[in-house]
Amino acid sequence: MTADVRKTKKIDIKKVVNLVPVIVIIALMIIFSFLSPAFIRFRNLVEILQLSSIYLLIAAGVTFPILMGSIDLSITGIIVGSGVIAATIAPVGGLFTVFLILFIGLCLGLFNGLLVAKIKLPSFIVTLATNFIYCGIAVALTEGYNINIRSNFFSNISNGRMIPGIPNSIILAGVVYIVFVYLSEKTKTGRYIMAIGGKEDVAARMGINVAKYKIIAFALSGLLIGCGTLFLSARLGMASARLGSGYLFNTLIAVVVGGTALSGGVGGVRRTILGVLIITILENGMTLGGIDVRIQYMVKAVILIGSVFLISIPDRSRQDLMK
Amino acid sequence: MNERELLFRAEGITKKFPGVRALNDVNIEIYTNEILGLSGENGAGKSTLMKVIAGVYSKDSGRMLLNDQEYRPENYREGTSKGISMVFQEQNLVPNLYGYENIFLSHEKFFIKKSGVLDTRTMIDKTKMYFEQFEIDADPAKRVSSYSFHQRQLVEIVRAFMISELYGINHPLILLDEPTAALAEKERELLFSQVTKFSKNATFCLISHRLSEMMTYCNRIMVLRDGELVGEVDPKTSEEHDLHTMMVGREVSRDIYGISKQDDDFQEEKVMEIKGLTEEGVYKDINIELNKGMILGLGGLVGCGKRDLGKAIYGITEYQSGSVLVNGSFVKKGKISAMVKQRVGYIPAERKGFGIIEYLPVSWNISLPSIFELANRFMLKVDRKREKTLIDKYIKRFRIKASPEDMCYSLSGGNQQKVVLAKWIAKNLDIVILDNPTRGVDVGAKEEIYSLLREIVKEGVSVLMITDDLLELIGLSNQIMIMKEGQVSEIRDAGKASKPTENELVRYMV
Amino acid sequence: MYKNSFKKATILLICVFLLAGAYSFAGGEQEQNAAAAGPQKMLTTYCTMANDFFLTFDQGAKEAVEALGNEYISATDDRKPEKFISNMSSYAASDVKMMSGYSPTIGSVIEATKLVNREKVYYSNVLEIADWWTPLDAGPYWGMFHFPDARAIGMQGGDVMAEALQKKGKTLLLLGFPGSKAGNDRGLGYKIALENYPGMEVLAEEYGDFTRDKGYSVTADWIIKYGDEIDGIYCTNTSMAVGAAVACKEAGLTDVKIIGTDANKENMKYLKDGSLYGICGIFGPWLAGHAAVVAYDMYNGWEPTVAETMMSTGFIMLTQDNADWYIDTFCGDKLPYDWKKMSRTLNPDNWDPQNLMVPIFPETFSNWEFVEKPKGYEVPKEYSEALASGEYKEIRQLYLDHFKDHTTVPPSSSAPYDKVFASNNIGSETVVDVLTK
Amino acid sequence: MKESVKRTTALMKYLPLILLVVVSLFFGILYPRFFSIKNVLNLIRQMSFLMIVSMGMTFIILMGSIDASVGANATFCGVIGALLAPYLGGGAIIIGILAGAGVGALNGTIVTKVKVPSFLVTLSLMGALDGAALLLMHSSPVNISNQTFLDFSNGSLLFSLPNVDLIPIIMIAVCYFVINKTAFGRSLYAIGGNEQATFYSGIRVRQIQIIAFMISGIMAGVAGCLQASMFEAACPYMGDALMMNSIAAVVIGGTQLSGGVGGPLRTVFGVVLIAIIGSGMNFMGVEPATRHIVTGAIMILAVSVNIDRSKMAYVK
Repeated sequence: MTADVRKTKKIDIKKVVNLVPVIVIIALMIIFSFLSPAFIRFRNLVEILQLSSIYLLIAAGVTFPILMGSIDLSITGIIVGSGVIAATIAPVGGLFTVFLILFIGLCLGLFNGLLVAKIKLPSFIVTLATNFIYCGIAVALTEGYNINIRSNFFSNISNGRMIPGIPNSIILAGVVYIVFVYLSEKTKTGRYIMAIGGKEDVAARMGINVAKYKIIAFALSGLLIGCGTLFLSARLGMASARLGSGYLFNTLIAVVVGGTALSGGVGGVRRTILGVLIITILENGMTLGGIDVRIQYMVKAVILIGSVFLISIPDRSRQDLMK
Repeated sequence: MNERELLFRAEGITKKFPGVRALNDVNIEIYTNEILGLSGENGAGKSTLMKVIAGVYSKDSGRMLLNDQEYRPENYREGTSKGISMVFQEQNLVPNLYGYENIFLSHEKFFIKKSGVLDTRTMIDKTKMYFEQFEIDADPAKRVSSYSFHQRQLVEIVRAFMISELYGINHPLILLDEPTAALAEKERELLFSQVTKFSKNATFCLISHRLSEMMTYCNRIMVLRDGELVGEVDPKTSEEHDLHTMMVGREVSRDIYGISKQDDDFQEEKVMEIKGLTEEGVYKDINIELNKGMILGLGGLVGCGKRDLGKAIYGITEYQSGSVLVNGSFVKKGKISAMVKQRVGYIPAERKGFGIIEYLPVSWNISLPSIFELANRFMLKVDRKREKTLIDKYIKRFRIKASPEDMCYSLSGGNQQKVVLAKWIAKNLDIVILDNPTRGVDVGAKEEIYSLLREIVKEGVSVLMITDDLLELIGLSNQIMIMKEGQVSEIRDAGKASKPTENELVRYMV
Repeated sequence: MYKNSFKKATILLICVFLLAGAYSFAGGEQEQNAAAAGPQKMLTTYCTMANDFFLTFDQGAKEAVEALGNEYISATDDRKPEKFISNMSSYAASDVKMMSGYSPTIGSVIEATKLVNREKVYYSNVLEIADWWTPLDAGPYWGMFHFPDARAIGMQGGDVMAEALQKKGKTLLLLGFPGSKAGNDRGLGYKIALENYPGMEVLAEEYGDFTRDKGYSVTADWIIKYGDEIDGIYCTNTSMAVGAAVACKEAGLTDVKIIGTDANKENMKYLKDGSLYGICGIFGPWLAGHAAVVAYDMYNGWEPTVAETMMSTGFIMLTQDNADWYIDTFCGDKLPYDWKKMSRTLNPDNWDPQNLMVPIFPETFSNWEFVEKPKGYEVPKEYSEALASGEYKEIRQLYLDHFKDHTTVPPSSSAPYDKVFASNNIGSETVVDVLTK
Repeated sequence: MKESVKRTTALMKYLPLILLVVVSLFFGILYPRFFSIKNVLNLIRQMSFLMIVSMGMTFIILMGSIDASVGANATFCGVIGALLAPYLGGGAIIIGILAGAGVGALNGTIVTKVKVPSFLVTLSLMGALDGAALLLMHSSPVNISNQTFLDFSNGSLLFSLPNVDLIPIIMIAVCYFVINKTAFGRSLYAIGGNEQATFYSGIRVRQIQIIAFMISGIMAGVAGCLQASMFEAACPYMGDALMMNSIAAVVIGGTQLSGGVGGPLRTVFGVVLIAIIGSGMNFMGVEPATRHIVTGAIMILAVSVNIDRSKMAYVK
């Protein structure tokens, strides 16, 4: 309570720190444009954004459970499950397929939520387990092969260009993202999820139906992952039981680098976009820069740890301990 | 209070918890505009009664009437919407949400625009208006974690008013469960002046372990013991000691601080010397000398830097300049482990956060600081036999009402505090730094803790006691230091015979 | 406070992107022209470096590109289709005009080949192709698909296994990872071959993910279950085969015959010391290099005929007899190929593919035999026209005639496995072309 | 009242065991050969890496942290061992294990001194270690022919019990001792229960955290070298599966991710359950897809049986 004196200093740091992800992004862009002139080409920037748009939706989805202090490790499972199940039922690629992918994503997320909220199991293990289950279902349906969806309509969802030069997925994903940013910040649902992440017992006592909003958070996660799957499948023109590998860690890291704490209650869907951009720019730039993949891994580790360190500076005091 | 208009009535309330009957056939009446005090020892059922009224718990039997209408709240939310709100002992705010978000939490339905989006602006404006009205100097659009403790408590009271207004109730009943436990003198007064002011439009029901403030501010005090209502006290005609006796059910010593047992001939040997300790803007040039076997009381207003000083001495935080010597040797700053090695212990004010480990057994909590001493040097194997002897000894000595295997969270506040005390004393310390050792502890337990302190001092332990409670400060200390705005404003002896009065000390505080 | 600074940050970020975009419009286009002279960038994509097959694959592509005087770029995708597409798309954006390589799943071939046609990049690929999707479906920029026929490889494996076990025995089948068509088809071929031997039996099949450790653990489980019953294990790649061999050795099963696919430097030691009975060599480095050469030729004006768009390529059988020859020839620091000689544009007359190559007729392509055509799909009619006009036969003969450098054909001392095989389905059914020194 | 509470907790205590027995009986009756001595030894051999790594993971999770780098660390240590094997023989194993300890120390130091959450640190380091391991092995398996190194797994120090069966048993004993009997172990529980309070009690929390991460690193190193020794080569990504599986094993055992509750024997149960089910499904010849589904379902079942809700405020 005697912190009042230091507060003025703190605010300044906080302002700078809020800019850390942006500074990292700009720094990366400058470095990469020197490393490879092609990096800064318009078409490559579009490529980065197109890749980001898929990551963005998935990461935005996962942000909801994380804000609540839970975690969703079933990203891969939901990507694979929603894509494959929908493509098995309706491989034609019409509006029905689109609807189906989203719906199945929602259902899979809902199932996670029910297990977490109703049987009261830790989300970490629930989603780890359902990840196995969803992947298993997908592999069983496809025997591991992929299902090509050869429909121009479907492909246009991602690859078409309503605005010349800019793929639809960027625009559509942007719209969906903004809607969900609004949902998380301006609506009751978003606020309750934050409250549960802050203090679950207080939230419950204040009359919030904690179980319901836990389920909603996981369902939203599922829905958004389903949405990401839609753009992913549309971009590749296929659904596959191997599609989602590698999304888990990248999205979790994007969420954290964006400034959402894994302990819940801090951060927001809005900030996730910065984390996503850092990750995609890093990957794209290093690939174009011709950096050995193996060294890429190491560079990525340093940059990620470094930026999380910088982001968390204002929220820590000397006596803080880390888990 | 002449008209005595009945606001709320409860008849034959009974509530059972597994193994205990928390409330047994309690009848209570609350009149408008009054401040009703509820008192009793920990476990007497005060909080339970409040929670039943607020709708947090459901009663097993009995009935409640609010404004002559049957009142049967399903949950706390329904209680609030009917005009009964509660300010909980463990604060009921979500720290990461903004002030206004907390105030309207779970009642947002009044602010949803057609688009489904919340009308943030109105919510903020409304909150701001109320904050001004209630003289809360806080920004509604900031996280409540940045509010001071006092502000947070007021926010909860404001919430009660605000929600009543939303539901069209112009006279809320606000239940305050130990609102002042963690507040300093000045803030306490501020709070009560506001409560008194608000009581024009509301009715309050108050629980406090500080009997003096109940005597000062309450219109009536009901006393509970073992879940039953044992009587009512009119503060105007009785004195604190009557209340004591009624609560405990036996005659309580008037000398709860054990002044008669105070030993002023403590040894000359200096166990701790603090020289010129300074942290810019927090405390400045502090010099303390602690003799063996003495209790040095450190008082001052909240924010005067006394608690920060305690933390810095113990090594939780660092200081800019100065030095701390324990038993004549210099101790590196910011090193708890070095302090503990010098056999210095620290009892924090926030018991739950820093004192006990809730989900570990009592036994493990007690042996934690000494665990490496109980282990052999090479393999670090804990000597179970020695550990058990130690634990049993201290559970017995400190009269902790729990078995060693009980999880700490299931203990009452007083017993938890005794565990914290026991874990340090079990380590066979030289010095112990206490930060508000009896915060949120009931009278009975307080008395026990004080007598334990007297005991250990007699054994040669030195105590540096930081406290917001003036009476405690005066009653226990051999010597008193008062801090004001980070500097020592007064040092004086408080020998058995020469205890200063409250007013004398307050002068140096402000 | 917090939201404001975030807003500023967002605006800043958008500005940066706009600036970058503006820069690219102003400066970026000039570079395109500047790049036309001098060495060109050529991209080879593959899954991962952490795999014996792709390591030599990389070596082949690199040698070929550098022999052609160009600059070599490689991109890996960790078996993620989206990363594969993204890699190609990024490099297309940076004016790489020639690409070749392996796609991580068969499904991503469609989008990749659409992409190269959209971006006007010359592309040639190997091993994996989407079901019912021919180069002519995608467009002119997808030049050639190289395919060591998986079914035929598996069938050969089955035959060799049957021979090794004197036509009687119980065997196990280790597949790759679920969804690898090449892996699964090799397994299918193996089972088809075993149907000819009534004494042969497949006890169980399992996915081993193409890795040594998974191969090891799956085999270890099998050993618990079947113990001494196991006579042979057929593996759809050699990493798994080595894992299986180690597991067998540990359990004391010394005379289990293990056959793998893809011959790589690191694994030859196991063939030599007898841990493995045989390895089918599919010339990974050659596939990579030749694909790069095709992309180069197309960039320089060569156009493949219809029959050349899909080619079945040669493979060999390696046993202890010809292990030394293979090690000497292929496992040195430099591969034995004359990459420039493969180029149709550099050597219009005396080009030499340096391996057996046979055109594939899509309608009877072994890979698609058991896959239904997607609704409404028809194979482009150019293929049947080419077949009718005899173009297929001509091309087959042309490539046979030009295959003069026989360095890569096993020596006759290693009989009966002294041949290069390539499947051939120009007629109504799959036959195998064989070439000896 | 209290009696019945006690009885239910006692039942809860044995439920995991009952689950294990039921599962074992199921496979045992279906396949009598399942419990032959040879198969049991083989089962232990199968679960040995996972057991060792999970033992190390128990230290970390008890503390409320997590170590996502164990798998990559195992690969990394295996490679170092394999590369040095021709020169140092058995000494290479020690260097490999030391490398693991070094990585653990690095993890711990970044977590405690730079103060970045362990999940993120170890996740990032996982990538870095994978990269480093690939660079060291030039992306291709490093074959091992040194007999001493190979004897690490196949030789037998005690009677005729192969080392690969022996080492995990030793590790269980050591970890049991360290966690349950020593002051260090007690501090782990305390840190998991309430880090601040432990810190205020004068326990050197940061030091203990670093040591715990080092132990986890050492365990990963042992598992990595053992794996390399068994495969006769250090292979790329060979340890990857260990990460998720070890976390799963620890959690299935009933050690809570929030820390402070659980123990090494619970982890043993988790690993054994995973191994028996995996091996049992193998016997049954279950499809890989179905295997995934069954594994997931059993995980949920096991955790719901094992979780001790009385020891946690709420479940996240």
